[in-house]
Amino acid sequence: MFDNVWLIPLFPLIGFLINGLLGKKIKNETIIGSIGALAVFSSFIVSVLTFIKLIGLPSAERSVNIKIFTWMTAGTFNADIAFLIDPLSCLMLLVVTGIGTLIHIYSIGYMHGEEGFYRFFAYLNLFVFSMLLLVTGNNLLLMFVGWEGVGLCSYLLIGYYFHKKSAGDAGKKAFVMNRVGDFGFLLGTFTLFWWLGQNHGIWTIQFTELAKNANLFPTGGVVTVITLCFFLGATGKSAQIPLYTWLPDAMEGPTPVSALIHAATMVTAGVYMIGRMSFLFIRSPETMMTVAVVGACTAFFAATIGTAQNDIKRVLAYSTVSQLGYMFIGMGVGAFTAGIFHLMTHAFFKACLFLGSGAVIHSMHGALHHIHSHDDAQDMRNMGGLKKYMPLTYATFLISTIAIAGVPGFSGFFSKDEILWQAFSNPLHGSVNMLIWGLGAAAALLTAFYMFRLVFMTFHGTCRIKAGAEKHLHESPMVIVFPLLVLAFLALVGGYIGIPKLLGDVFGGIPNYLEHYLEPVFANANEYMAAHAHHAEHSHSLEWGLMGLSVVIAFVGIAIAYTLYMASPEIPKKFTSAFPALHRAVFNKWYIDELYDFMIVNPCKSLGRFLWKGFDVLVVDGIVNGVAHVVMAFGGVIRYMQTGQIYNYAWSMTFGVVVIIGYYLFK
Amino acid sequence: MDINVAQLFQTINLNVIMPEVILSVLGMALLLVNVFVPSKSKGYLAWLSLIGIIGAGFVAVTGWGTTVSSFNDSVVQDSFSIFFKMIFLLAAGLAVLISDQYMSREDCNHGELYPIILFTTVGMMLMAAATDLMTIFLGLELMSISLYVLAGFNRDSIKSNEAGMKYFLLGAFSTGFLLYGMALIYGVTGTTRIAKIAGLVTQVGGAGNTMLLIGMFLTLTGFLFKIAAAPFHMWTPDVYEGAPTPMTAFMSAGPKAAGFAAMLRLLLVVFPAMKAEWSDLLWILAVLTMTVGNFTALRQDNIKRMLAYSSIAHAGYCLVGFASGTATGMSGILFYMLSYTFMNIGAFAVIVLIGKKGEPNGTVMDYAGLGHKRPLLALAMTVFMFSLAGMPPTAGFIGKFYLFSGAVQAGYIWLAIIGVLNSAASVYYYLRVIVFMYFKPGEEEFDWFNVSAPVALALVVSAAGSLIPGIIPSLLLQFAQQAVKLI
Amino acid sequence: MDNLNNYLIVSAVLFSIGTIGVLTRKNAIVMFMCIELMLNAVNLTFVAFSRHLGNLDGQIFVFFIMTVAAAEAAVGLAMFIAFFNNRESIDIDDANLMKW
Amino acid sequence: MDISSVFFALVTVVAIVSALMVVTCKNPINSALSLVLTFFCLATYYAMLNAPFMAAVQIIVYAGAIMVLIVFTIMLLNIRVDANKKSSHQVALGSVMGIITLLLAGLFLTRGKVMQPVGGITTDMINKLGHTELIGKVMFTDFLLPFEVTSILLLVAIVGAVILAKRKLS
Amino acid sequence: MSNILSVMTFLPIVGVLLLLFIPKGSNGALRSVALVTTVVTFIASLPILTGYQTNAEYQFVENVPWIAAGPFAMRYNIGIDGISLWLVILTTFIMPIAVLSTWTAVEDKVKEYMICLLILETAMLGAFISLDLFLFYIFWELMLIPMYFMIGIWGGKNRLYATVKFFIYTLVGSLLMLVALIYLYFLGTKTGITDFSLVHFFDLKIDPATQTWLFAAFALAFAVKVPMFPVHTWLPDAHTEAPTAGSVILAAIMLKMGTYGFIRFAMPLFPEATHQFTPLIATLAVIGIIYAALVAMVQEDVKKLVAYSSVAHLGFVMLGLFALNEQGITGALLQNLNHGISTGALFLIVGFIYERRHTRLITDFGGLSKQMPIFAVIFMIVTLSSVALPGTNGFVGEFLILVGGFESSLRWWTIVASSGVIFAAVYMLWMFQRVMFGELDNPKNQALLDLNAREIAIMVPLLVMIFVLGVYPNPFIEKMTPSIKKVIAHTRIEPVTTAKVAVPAVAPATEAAPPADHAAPVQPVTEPAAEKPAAH
Repeated sequence: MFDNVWLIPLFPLIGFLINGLLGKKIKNETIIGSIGALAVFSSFIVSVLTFIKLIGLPSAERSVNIKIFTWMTAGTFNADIAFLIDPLSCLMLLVVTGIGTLIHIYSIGYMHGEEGFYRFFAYLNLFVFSMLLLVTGNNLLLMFVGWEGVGLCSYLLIGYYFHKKSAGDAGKKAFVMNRVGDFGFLLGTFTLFWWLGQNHGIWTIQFTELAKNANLFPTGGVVTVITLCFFLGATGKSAQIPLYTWLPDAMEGPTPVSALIHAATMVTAGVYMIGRMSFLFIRSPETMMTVAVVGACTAFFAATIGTAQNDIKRVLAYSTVSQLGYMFIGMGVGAFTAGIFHLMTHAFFKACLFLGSGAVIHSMHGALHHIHSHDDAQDMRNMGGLKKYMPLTYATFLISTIAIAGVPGFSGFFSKDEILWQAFSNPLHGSVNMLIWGLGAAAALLTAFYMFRLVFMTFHGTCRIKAGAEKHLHESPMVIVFPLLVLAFLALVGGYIGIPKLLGDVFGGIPNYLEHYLEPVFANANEYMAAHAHHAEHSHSLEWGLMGLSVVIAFVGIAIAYTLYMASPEIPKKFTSAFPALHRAVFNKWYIDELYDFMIVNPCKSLGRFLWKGFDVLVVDGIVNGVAHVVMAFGGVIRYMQTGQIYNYAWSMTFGVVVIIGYYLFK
Repeated sequence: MDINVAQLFQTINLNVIMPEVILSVLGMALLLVNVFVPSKSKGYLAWLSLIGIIGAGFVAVTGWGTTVSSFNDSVVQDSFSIFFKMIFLLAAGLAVLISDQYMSREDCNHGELYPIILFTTVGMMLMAAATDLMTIFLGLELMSISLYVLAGFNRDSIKSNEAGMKYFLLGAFSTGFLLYGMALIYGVTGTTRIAKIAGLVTQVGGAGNTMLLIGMFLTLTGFLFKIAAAPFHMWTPDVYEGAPTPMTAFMSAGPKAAGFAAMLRLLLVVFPAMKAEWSDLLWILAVLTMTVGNFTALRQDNIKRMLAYSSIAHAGYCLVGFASGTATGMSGILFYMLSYTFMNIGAFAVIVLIGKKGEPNGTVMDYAGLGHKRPLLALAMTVFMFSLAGMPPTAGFIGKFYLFSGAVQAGYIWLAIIGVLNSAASVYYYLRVIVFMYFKPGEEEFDWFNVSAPVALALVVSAAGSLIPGIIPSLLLQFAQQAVKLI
Repeated sequence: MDNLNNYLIVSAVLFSIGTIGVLTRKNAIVMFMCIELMLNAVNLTFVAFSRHLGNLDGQIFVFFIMTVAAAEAAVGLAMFIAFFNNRESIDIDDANLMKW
Repeated sequence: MDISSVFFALVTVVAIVSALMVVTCKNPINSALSLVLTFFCLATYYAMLNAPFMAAVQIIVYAGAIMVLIVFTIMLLNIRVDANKKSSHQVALGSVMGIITLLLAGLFLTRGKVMQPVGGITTDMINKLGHTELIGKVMFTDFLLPFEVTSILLLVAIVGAVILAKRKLS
Repeated sequence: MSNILSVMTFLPIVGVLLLLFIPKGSNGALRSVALVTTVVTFIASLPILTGYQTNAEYQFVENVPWIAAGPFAMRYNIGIDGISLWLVILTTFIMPIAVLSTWTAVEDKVKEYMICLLILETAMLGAFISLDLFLFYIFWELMLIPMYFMIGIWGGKNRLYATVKFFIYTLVGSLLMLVALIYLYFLGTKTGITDFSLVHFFDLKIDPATQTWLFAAFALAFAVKVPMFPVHTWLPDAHTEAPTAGSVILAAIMLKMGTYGFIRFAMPLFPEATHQFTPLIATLAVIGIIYAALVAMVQEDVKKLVAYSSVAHLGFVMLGLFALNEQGITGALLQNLNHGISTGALFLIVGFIYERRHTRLITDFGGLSKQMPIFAVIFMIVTLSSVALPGTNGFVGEFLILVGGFESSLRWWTIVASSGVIFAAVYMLWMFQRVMFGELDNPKNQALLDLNAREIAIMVPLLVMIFVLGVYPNPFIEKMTPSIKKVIAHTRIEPVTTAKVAVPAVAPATEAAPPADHAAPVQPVTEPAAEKPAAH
């Protein structure tokens, strides 16, 4: 039935192999790019077909395992190379391959003329392959393969400009931080596998099997341990506190990478994973609260940093971290659908934003290059007034910004508002709900502010680019603009598949398609929640009120941005000079990187150095060599017993005789 | 009380001592030949001796498996003595082969050397075959006096003089203790025939008879001196260093084996009842001997001296097997002494070749670069060193395996452990030779020395003897087992 | 038995004196003489035992010991002469080229 | 205390004193002469022990041959006194060791149990048949092999002495 | 061919004999003969792979008397099972690569070098196929000698210290094992064992106190070879000084001797002691993992870094072995192979740049990716395999080890060990970054040539194996499984503990029987958790 599913990851893999092995020989960028894009597009086609097939099934049967071959089996442990097709994975397939295709196309234009063009496409294909494994793997281990695979590709692509030290550092940082998360993921897997097998004789890591047996798990206890471990994995991959610092640094990679990996797909893997494991997460209130609170804090915290950054991509990066925080709020409050919904809409508008910023940077770079200026092409302080040079880019960028700001009617509004509402009204966390909601709302305000600050600084106002360069600014070619248009369109309308019931009722009973669609995936979690959590009834008016508040917040944010960066641009400077320490702290990302260096990295290095020079060489080897020295010294001493004098020798003999005889006489 | 001559001659079976007779007669003949043949080169004497030695070997082997005594039970021909005779003959043969080149170089190429070597061998053979304290004593003295001469043979060399003098004085001193011991044994039992003594030991009170016990130990010290066990070992380094190298080689292999032969016979045949006592003593002496030998050898630069200390250590290994008192350990001694003869004389053969007149270049450092300039010679030396160190697949390993197995079998686990640890320490100084041969460049222009045919033959035989029994030791081990079983 | 013991004690005393001589003297010839003294002590033991046991083996042994002593004397004294030829001394302190 | 005991004591005193003089005399010649005296005492003992042949051999071989050889060597090498100073610790250590040896010897000698007479050789027999003959019979029956070995031993000694003591031919 | 194992094992010796007849100077011929010999050996080992029946029996067994004297009987008893099969193949597979790796690096004394390599191969193969304890010991010791020469003659600056240390360090351990071996044999003779054949000793009931000592002696010998913390210090020195082929063989095969020794000898022979020592060994293994990683992180010499990474990797293997369940042991054995391939490859890589630049200091490099793209790709893949990225071989082994460890009594150890995955990433990637990324600022590096055809040819088989083992390890696992099950069965403590027997033993035998029967149902409680039967 789904016999062809294996084709989905296969195409990108083939693309990777062709480009990776032969790319250097092919040389022709068009061919390389086409191969790359085509590979992903083929996957997209198959994904669409799969999707159509899937929704053709009755909703209860929409979960299909397709085994390819047995990967490894040892004792009770068994893992297959097998795929799981269900609504969630199918949705992710569409997002990944769809956006992936667009970004591949975009990259053909964007990466034009770069050294190692083939390498870029090979990596990108490899990434798509890994991501597809991640979302379709039917067991934890295969998911982990994808999980690490995307981390690897992220590492490779961040370090794409490997001759820059900062790029290499950023790549390594990303990989290591991800590894910390992976550690959690592994431990979670082990505990889950062991606990279920040990206590119920069910040795499995397959999602459907686990879900089927979800009721065997207790509430809290071991489940908390398991889910917290998994959540640690999620924080690494999805850049949540405390493992978020790699994501802003990851902007060292080419912009399409930021769009695809660090905005649309990879970073959402953590959210996806929690969605996958929702039946387990819901059984641990502690973990759910942790997820929600961490998400909320991250959302707010990253947003504060985003307000003070001047690098266009960094702003977007912090925005991504912040938006991922929203998704985690959604997951943490049991609004799994809402979380996934935000994942999807965010993929649309954030990809669009990144690609748009890429177009801007591309253009800026070209212009600056023309006048041989070494100004930073990504610094917003060098931009301004670009809308007249790049109207299409501006339009798409604006649409996406409005979407992320949460202006009603755009996709971001629906998903974000749903999350905030659920955060407020969910039955899980009691009074903590207010905190979560409060942080979420504050983050929404900041989001609207810094995103519009970005738009205003970049596209509006006067052009601050170095004199002479402005005439070289121009709109990007169609290959770049086309994906922007598609994504902007999606950012505009993507929200309508998940209209909240409240609004849907108003507009004549439009159903929440997404919720229906994902229903079987989260059925177990929802049932459990319904059974175990006390549902407080909230009036419609409260919901309306909060929705209105969100809208107000969005507009207030925009208004502040307009005030500060359009109407009276001198205020930020005044503000900066009024609170220099605060600004410096925010500008320097609250010194979190430095803190990590101080607390973890440097001690580790010192410890390593101490263990090497101090312990390994001095103590361990010292003992070994010490024994040798003692033996040698002993030999050096006893050789002097050999005096060369006969009477000494005779004496020694007599002594021997006397001792022997004496011993036996007096024994 | 008249002597019945016919009856007397019935007790004499010359076949039993035929190898000794052959060598003695040959020795005397060679003395004459040496006088009457006016040849400057004495190489022909070496070949003649070798023929005699081989002949004696063939004669000796024929008696394998039988036990025949002669001369009123004062000497016996059994597998045990034959095995040891083979070791002595081998040592003598190899020593004879490597002597000519050395002696010619050192300008002391006296033809008397070969007869004396042969007489020494006769002495050793008598020690192994004797079943009477008096015969043992005379065999021992024949061997010792010849060895004093051999040690001081290079009379123009101060070192050789000194070696001879030290060996002589200390040897004679130890003889005093040996004789006192024998006197006590005689006094308690009234006979010198060991078979008779053996029968009387329990009758006179066994270990409870202090005089007998002390007599045994005093006798033992005499043999311990010969095998260079601590604390009776101190002559060894000086004598080995000073004596002419081929004689050192001979001395390190033959008399040690002879000492063990006599000790084995004495303790196993006469004093099995006192095993608890002597086994304890040998336990301690084994540890002491191995440790002193190995640890001191670690700090030696002079290769002869280093090998002297190593030979002390090897005596210690053998004592490990001895202390165990098991057939495994005892047969290990036999096997080990045989392989030790091969590997140690082999090593000394290399030293003979490398040395210059007066041996100014006797240190390990002088072997630098040998591996590249004379690869085959260095390879042979490597085999000897690894065999001495007890690395598989050499004979040295199998020998040590049996010795330590004996200790383990008897429950002396700690002894075995101390033994192997010592053996590990010893690896350092054997490896040091290899380090210099292969890993260090030779400093000066290398002198091309010739390798004379007899030395080459000795090297080949030694190398084969160090290696082959390591790979297929079965036959030799079985011989050793039989030999031990029969006493 | 008394009789035997007397002889044995005398021989032990002589043996010990010989030992002391070997351990304390430095002249090689004197040392050798002390060794001879030790051997003689042993001889006395042998003869005393022989007499006590009514068995002549011990006396035969003494006979051989004497022979050996003579042989040793010949070789030993020759050795001393050779040493003296090279070192102009018979003092064992001078036999110290090789040590350690 | 019979006369033989007195005589025994007398000889013993002489033997021990002369033995001590061997050890203590500075001049090797004096030592040698003291040793000769000791040998005579021993010969006396042998005679007292009914071993006249041994007494004779003791005089002839030891006092006659060996001591002459030693004295000859001393004269040849013209050695007078110990050239080097005696180190006192050597003397002390040596003496202590010797005395301990003596004490131990006393212990084991008195503790030991000796076989009761086993042989048929009695004083009467010796007196009747003659010591020499008895010795000869035993030596050429039971101890023929050692006797033959001594011949080689002496040969080696001769050859060895010649080799060692010969001056360099050149 | 029934004696295919012998043929394979001694083929290199035939090569040695051939080499002896080739004149010294003709390096080309010498190298070719050595290469052909190793390749032929590899080909000769393939029938073993194809003819191997997946069951727990020893196969291709040859069993002829060898030594018989006194109480001992040693037999030339060889054969393979699932545990040794892949190690044998790994050995024959790595050797041609090792020969090729120093094709140009060793110009001096080529003949001796190749002879050393070939003797080493025989010794290693012999050790893996020996089913006679004594024979094993002979081969085990024999390995030291050629390696000693390889490091000593063709090694780096500090080679003397390194090689003597290597030799004596390993010797001390193995000599104590020899004593234990002898003791074990004499224990066996009391129950009628008449030769050193391994199988006899599995059924030997040794009292736990004795087992403790015997195990300790065996374990010391093997732990030195593994090497486990804290007896690992010879390894960095030996690796740093050894020539490339030496390092490759050392890492890829010789270290495996240690872990092989544990699973083949120490564990099944002394089950009680194994259980008793499990916490200690697991602790040392885990310390090794973390400790070596931390130390590796700050190394300045690439080769030393890789050497320390070996210590960490082998720590995982030890942890897996002592999980004492199928997953753990499977993972450990797989990790053995993986480490052989990955770390072997890493040493080859270090060899490549050392040959070009004659330095191994990380600071001397930087930005090599630009100059040597092919090298960069290969290095990257191998690095990732070493950090156990899924899809590469390293992951499968490490994961199974951790799963096994987690299921066993070593849960907490496993949790700590899991953090090793983080450290591995840190030190390997940091090193990779410093060597390969960044500006190509050192002028000496700007003239570097990329890998040549020979070097690529060396690496390709290893790269293929990295992915094959990573993606489709099941065929490898399947061949091992029956033997692993057998080992676990041997390692399992008998249900009736000796203490329980001791008490009723005083009573008449008829009364003693019921308690023994009653004891059986109690057994699962004392049994490690992992041994519960699987539900499906």
